[in-house]
Amino acid sequence: MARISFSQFRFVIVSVVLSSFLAGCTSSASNRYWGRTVAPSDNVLRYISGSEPESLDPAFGTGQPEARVYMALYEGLLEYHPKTMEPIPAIAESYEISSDGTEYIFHLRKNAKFSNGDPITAKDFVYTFRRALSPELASRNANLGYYIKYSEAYNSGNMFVQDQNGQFLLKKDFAKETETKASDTPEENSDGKAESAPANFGAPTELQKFLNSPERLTIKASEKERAKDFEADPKLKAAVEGKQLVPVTKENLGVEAVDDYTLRLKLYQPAPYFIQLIPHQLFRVVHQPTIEKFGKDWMRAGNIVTSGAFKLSVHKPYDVLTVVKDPNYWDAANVKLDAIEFYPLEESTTMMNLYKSGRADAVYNHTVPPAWLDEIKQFKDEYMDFPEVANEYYSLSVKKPPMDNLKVRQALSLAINREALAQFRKTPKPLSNFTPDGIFPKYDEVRKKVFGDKLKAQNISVEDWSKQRLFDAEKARKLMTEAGFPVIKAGNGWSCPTFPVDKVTLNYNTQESNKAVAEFNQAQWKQNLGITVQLKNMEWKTFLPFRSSVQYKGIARNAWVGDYMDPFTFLNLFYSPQNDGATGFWDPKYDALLDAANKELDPNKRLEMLAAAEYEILDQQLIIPLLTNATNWMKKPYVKGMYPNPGTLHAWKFVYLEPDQNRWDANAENIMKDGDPLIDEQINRLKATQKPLNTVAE
Amino acid sequence: MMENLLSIQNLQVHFKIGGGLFKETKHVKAVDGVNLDIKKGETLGLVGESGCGKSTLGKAILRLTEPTGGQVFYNGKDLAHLSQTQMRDERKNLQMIFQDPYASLNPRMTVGQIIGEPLRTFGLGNGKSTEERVQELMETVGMSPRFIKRYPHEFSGGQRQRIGIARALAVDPEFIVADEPISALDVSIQAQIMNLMERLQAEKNLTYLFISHDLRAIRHVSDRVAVMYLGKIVELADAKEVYREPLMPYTKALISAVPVPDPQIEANRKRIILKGDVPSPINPPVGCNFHTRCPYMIEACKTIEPPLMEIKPNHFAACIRISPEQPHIEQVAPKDAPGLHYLNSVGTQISDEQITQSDKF
Amino acid sequence: MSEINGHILTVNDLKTYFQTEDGVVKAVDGITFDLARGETLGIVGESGSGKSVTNLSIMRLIPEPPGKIVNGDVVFDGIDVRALSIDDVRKIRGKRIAMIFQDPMTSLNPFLKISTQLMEVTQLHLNHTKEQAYKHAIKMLELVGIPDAENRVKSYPHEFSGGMRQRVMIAMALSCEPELLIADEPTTALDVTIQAQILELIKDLKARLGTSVILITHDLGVVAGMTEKIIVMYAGKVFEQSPTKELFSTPANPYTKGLLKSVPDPAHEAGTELYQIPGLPPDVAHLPPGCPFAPRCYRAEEICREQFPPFVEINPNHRSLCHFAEEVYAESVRESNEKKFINKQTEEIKIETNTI
Amino acid sequence: MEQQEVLKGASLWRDAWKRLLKNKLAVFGLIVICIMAIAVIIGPAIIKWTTGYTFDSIPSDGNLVKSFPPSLQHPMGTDDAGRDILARVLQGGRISLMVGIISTIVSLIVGVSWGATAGYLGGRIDNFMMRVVDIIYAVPYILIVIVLLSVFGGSNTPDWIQWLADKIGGAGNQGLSQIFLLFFALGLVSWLTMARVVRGQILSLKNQDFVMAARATGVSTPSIIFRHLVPNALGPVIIYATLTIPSVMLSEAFLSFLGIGVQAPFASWGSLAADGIKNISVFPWQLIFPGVTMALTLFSLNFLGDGLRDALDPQTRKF
Amino acid sequence: MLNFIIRRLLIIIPMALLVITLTWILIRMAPGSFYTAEKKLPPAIEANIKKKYGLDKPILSQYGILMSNIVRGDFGDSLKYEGQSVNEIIARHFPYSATIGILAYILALILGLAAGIVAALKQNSSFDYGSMSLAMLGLSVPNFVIGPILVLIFSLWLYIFPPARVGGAISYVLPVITLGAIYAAYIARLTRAGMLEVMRADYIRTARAKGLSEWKVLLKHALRGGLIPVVSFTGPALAALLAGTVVVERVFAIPGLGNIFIQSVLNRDEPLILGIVAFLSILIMVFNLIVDISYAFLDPRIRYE
Repeated sequence: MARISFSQFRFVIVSVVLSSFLAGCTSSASNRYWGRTVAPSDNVLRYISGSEPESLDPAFGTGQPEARVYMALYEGLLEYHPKTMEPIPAIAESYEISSDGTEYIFHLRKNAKFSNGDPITAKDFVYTFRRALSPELASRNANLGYYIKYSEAYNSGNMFVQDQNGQFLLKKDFAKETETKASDTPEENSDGKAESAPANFGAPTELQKFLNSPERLTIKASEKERAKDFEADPKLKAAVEGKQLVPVTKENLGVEAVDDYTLRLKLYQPAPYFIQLIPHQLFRVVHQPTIEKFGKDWMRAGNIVTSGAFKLSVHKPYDVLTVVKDPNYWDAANVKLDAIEFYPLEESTTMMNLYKSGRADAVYNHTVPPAWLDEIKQFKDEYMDFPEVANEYYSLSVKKPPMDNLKVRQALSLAINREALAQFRKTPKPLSNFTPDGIFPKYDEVRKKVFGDKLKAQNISVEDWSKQRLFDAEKARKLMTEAGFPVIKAGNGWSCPTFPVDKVTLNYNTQESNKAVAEFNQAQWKQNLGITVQLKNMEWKTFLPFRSSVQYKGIARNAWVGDYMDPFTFLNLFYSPQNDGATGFWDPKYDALLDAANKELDPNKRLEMLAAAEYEILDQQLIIPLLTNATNWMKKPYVKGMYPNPGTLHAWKFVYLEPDQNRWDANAENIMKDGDPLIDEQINRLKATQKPLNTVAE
Repeated sequence: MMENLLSIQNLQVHFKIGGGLFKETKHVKAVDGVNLDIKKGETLGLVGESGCGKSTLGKAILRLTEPTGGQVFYNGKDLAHLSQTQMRDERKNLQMIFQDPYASLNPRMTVGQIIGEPLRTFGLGNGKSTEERVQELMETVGMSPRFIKRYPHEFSGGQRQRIGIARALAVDPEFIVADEPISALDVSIQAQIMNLMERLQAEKNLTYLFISHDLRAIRHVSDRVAVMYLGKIVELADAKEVYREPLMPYTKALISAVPVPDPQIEANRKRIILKGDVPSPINPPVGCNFHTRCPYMIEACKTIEPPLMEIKPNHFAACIRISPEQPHIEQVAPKDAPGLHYLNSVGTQISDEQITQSDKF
Repeated sequence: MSEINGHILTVNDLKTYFQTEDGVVKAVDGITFDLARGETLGIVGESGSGKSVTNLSIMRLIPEPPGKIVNGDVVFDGIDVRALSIDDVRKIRGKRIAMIFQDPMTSLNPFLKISTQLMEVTQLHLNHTKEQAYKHAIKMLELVGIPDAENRVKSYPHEFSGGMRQRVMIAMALSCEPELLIADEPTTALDVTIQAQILELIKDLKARLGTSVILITHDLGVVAGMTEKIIVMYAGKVFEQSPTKELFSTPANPYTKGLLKSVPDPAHEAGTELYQIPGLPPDVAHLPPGCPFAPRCYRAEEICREQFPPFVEINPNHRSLCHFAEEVYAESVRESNEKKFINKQTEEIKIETNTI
Repeated sequence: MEQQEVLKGASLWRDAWKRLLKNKLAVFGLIVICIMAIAVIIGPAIIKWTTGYTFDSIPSDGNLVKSFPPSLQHPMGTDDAGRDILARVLQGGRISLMVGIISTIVSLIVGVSWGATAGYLGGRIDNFMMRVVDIIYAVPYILIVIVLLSVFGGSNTPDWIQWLADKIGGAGNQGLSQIFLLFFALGLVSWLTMARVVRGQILSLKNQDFVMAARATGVSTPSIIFRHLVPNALGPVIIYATLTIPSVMLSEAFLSFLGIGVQAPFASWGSLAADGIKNISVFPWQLIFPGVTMALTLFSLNFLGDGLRDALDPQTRKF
Repeated sequence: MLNFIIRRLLIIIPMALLVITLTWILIRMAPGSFYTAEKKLPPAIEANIKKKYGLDKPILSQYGILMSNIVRGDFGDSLKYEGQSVNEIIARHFPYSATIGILAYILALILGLAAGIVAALKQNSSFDYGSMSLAMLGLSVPNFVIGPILVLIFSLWLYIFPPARVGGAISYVLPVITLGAIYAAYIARLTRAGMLEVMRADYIRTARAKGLSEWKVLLKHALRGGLIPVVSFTGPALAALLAGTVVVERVFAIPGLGNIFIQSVLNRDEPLILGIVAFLSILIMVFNLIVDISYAFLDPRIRYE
């Protein structure tokens, strides 16, 4: 090649640049809707559901992309309310909860059927629960069912210990010091009742008697692990030795089909949020004969038998998963869509393109790139945002210097301007607490009161305190200086020369949004404290063990999406020594507080106790709270009955497509408030069968 | 008679080609049992067509190609069986000039580095003295020492060949294999190089093995000439003798094929035009290698491999159809193989095997 | 235009220059000759003297750029080749003028069968059908002495030896019975015995087909027996032009003389110093102002270094580019007479050699 | 001949250089690369000095934390976080060019020694060594990069890599040491082709007469390899190296696209383009400036590589 | 020739096993495993999972079991995608990659060869400069930039082609162009260089001296030799194309093998990684073999024994 004048390829560059500019200028801001918006010709919803579902077995898939598919294919006892996600009746027409909060009775409707026409009975649910919790299935979600009595022991493959007389050893005799102490009061309360008080419902069965008897001791099945436990507790070793070991079986589980249409669950202890878990995918009913017949192939199209409003039609992994309306579904008359096509995609840009070009009707959560929001937020009828039952925070490795210094932690937290961060990220709101605000209105009230009481000593109002926690650079510098790392003025900015920057890294997993937030915070610390914290991104699977084992130096990005609509789903993150808080923190007192709260049957009191626990986390600044996320997705204006609920989980039977352009969502300020008579009527009809609960429910 | 500098005995270079799991191994007999004495101070011309193994023979003597059999005696040592380290020491005395002046000089080294390298390798002189010696060598080969810092590509072929000669001379060798030193050069330059080589021989008492396919050049520079055909020496005699009275049909044809720059001679003479090409050394013909092209071929030639026989005093040839009694093949009776009778008479028995082989064909 | 003096080819003041990084290389700088029907012309010169470029120029095969024919006429059988459109030139190439190249190893297309390569010429120029062309190919191979032509025509070039390939080249060149054959170093890459075969073949075919031949070589021995007249080139210029016999016996140019003398003469004995032309061939891109040979010339004088020499006509057929052409010629005549005397003495040897 | 001054020779390198200078496109490429190099070396400092922007300075005013189109203040506009794209492009150039250069050096060192050894030793050793290359070639490089980054990342980063990051990126730059690890990881997977190229060269060179000549003069084997073979193989190696730089830069861009590229807040041209492409329909300047800069540089490198090929390969020398 | 092919085919097996082993070691060295998730698993559940997948056995016996299964062609089931066998996943997704890859390569061949040949024939013409600059541009712009730009123009602006997902011939247009662009650029440059190289050969002069037209010289005499670089490029290129290219598959949401593979690596889905690696390494080796064989067809001088 030789001698080409620049002019000859100049046009190439120019044309590329030009076309990019042209492209940039063609965004359809003038249009009422974003991209191509055409009234649907058929009654099929095309929904981008996120990554490819791991499995069509509801006991298996752990993520939200799977959950959205399961919600079409399977139904549980209860279903999520399309707006609020509170449990509403599904296959169970109604349920009752015992006064002590440990026993649940579900009354199944008699017309519920599987997709092959088999009736759905309580036995199917017993099978579903037992299967989900069986160690052989090794479901990663099994611990969601650990509230059910003996389920943890069964899932762990543990053994009862039976002495020569046929008597089983009891757990309470071996409870560790701390545990007994912590759960002192409530334990005794419930114990006293549990042993004497018969169940609230019906005549006691054998199983029920067994379940209501004092909890038996279980020990590990594996010799090796048992030896470890014995070493820690010689008393246990002495007691167990020479006794017979009886495996915990699925029959021991606290799940019972009282009759064909009555299901009874027995929990270890009251768990007020447990009812929120019932619509979870783990507990959606599956068809025993199919699973036993086909083994691992039972989920294939042709084999699969489902229980939801839709049944599987086509499954092309990574391409499309089509479900069609199931005529055998008990509420088929009210299922409006003929079919749903789920598109599993990876790239958010690709999803947005597909949506914009009118080839998808709705996209799943967190797909709109924040940078686009200024433009997209104009399309109020399409853009969906709502506070999400999720938070975003940084875990701090509180056991290692310099993060073992409370003031350092506080300084780092205060130095972040959360208002600006939220403005930058566009959808989320600044977070000053640990549990997200605005999701649990009742809890918010209680929390305010509890925190106010705690802060009285410090002579500061909750409002000021909260505001200060959002950003206070001055105080941050003061605290940092007090911590032994003086922050001094340097030019226009600040400098903190003694801060050991090599001991602090901000670790996060590779993701656009995490990077943006990390960069922002890095800049904040640099500007407000003069500290340059190094960033380190890691691939997801590398990051997880790195974070959970607290190998990181200083700071690790963390976030949580609640499993159920209760603050406990967040506070639980610091529960138990192997907690997911990933800070190295564990305090038995904190555990005790949560245990006590969950045994408390008065909801208000319970929330107060939870708030006290949350105050503990904040007071110790185990984490740096950052943001409360908001759901962030789009749907075409003709898609109705899909709401931006806190978990972005849509009960598909409510969704419909409105071909009449006049009835599309238009200028809707908030579709959550503006009722859709069609949907509201349907929900109310469903809710009608559920009588108000006598004790726990409000 | 002059003293032998080198004595080559039954030297063989066989290459393996192919081999491996499924391949049939074949042997290329590049050099196939060569016996040759090189006398001190002489120029032995080695002539033959391409592929006859003459270059391989030259390289095998210097162990640049590993011989697969035979011995090369030099100063009482068998070069063919020395270890690599021992051989490295001998290289002080045995040098080589290469055919392609373009390929044989490292293009990334200056002339000074190239000529000085053997000096440095053998630790002869250091720094300054090396440079002086290099300049001296350059002058010896007729190059201006001011080119010492130049690179080979800045020179023409003739000059490069001078550099190559200077490199060979650097260590003051006794013996130089000159492998086609002039064939890549322009006609007007060839004479320069031949003259240079002759002058150096006289000055430094060098012994040359001069390899070339150019019969005119060979005749000019050589004291004795060896003619090679398919890995074997087929004729060996004084240069004058070979050209005046070649005995082998092959040699005759070779000499007759050389065009003479004289229209009168060219107009009158008749060439012996050999038919066909040189056979492949992979599957050399059985018996006399030349029988496929020989105008005097008889049946026995197809089976009997003729040894090199002294047909006339100091004139050796490998042909069964001639003998000391009857050295001129034209005069041998048809179908007669006097060489065979002669061999029998001097006690070299032609093996039964060879005879029986002859029945097969 | 009709034939001029029965000449098949007339080249007049042909100049072909190349544009290179080092400047303009005057590869051929004013060559003039003509060639009669049936005649053989030898062009002799060392590498870079412009002999090949001359012939590529005749065929208009100079790669352009960097090369360009800047001046001169090439008149082939009355046709001004330079004025033709390239399509018309193609009609001449291969049909009326054919070429053989130096290296038969690379000049045949290794990817195509011999038959294909032979057939395409006749299919193109003689409108042969496939069968005709195929038969013709076999015939041509037989003509050039390839044994078992019928089977070997289906071979690929690499299955042939060098000599055989050169035969194929010749067969290809002669397929359309051209009026002019240009053989560019046809034997340089070959062994002597094969060279003898090929030269014999060309001679033989020439006699049978009456083709005119231009034979390019650096080997004076090759042209000695093959040609009627010779052009000696040096640095892109014609140094001497003469009938063959005269050139060898009485050269009128110091360069030619040097060349002739520096070839080892069979009469010379080993050990005697060979005549040598001193110095190096010139860099064609940077020629000295005077005679390009002056730096190497044994009898160069001041004028040679300053002025470009004239093309002196010794006799109508003999010209030499030299300031002292007449003197050199006279010298040669004298030497030739002496040589004849010496030759007589060595005649016996030669006769003996030649009779075998 | 009278004694004159020693004539200094023009080595093949210098000749090649001369030829290169005659190739307008290659010179254009060279100039662009030089300008780029100078710009990325001194550019960030100049920008910081004149405007106060650095590649990682996010405005403290929340209203400025968004993407602004090009203006006098920000000639290339700002990115989503309100950072000056010009400053980021210059900083990104540092990383991208370093990615190219360091990875190429790694691939040179490993590839040349591996290829030369295999080629010269030949036979079974050669066979074995080249099979190793084939096998590594078949192992997915993204897996290799992930493992290298995780095994040697974080606290396990070798000291010398940290040292290098310190020297080049300023003290205590842990983020950079991670980037350097990426360079090495990329280098360690790009040496394979280099090894093949070198081996091929050595194979054809080792039968050349000058190697034979060196052996004939008794030069030892290592000396033959290093004085004779390797310098002569360098031409193609350099050409290949120039072409490796763009390909490594593209690989880095690809890794950035997958999210395992450079460490934030550092960016490379590749990661800037990968970020920009997402916003192409809203903020085209986020793609155009880094993209054009990157394309121009790759363009220039390719031209330079082509030019070098012509200059170093005597075969393509014009008549 | 047959021997050669058999030999080369035989060596593929041990090579592939070595590649698998190496990959397996890398997977085991990489942190995290397929069940690692946001929520730390209770030890009991982790134990259940390990037991279920045989990860509780000693490492060497895991390797032994793995290899003995693989030798029998059984790569097992995906860990991430419950109940789907690796072989099934590869068989399902390979055709997508292969279709797009082959179409892209055909497009690249047509464009690249045409541009390369014309550029070589009209060397130093404006077509030459234009097409080669375009080719150079193609090589200098990452395809994750080309793809979205095409999408922007043709899908979101003109609404001609779908921006993503497969479905009907029309959906292949943009990915094929995106993928083909770079290869077309490569091929154009290779063809041009190869053709120019060959056009310098002596036998081209011979062909010209025969009076053949320039097109005939080019197509009949030069093309075969000039295409050899393209052929050697075709092996690895086609193997890479068939294997699927992550970027294009992600941008256009094509369920091809490339994306699946990246996902499997990110998911630490060991059987799937090993299966795809084995498949791809065999694919590469087979294609190299095919290239070697096609050399023999292109160049009669090459005969494998």
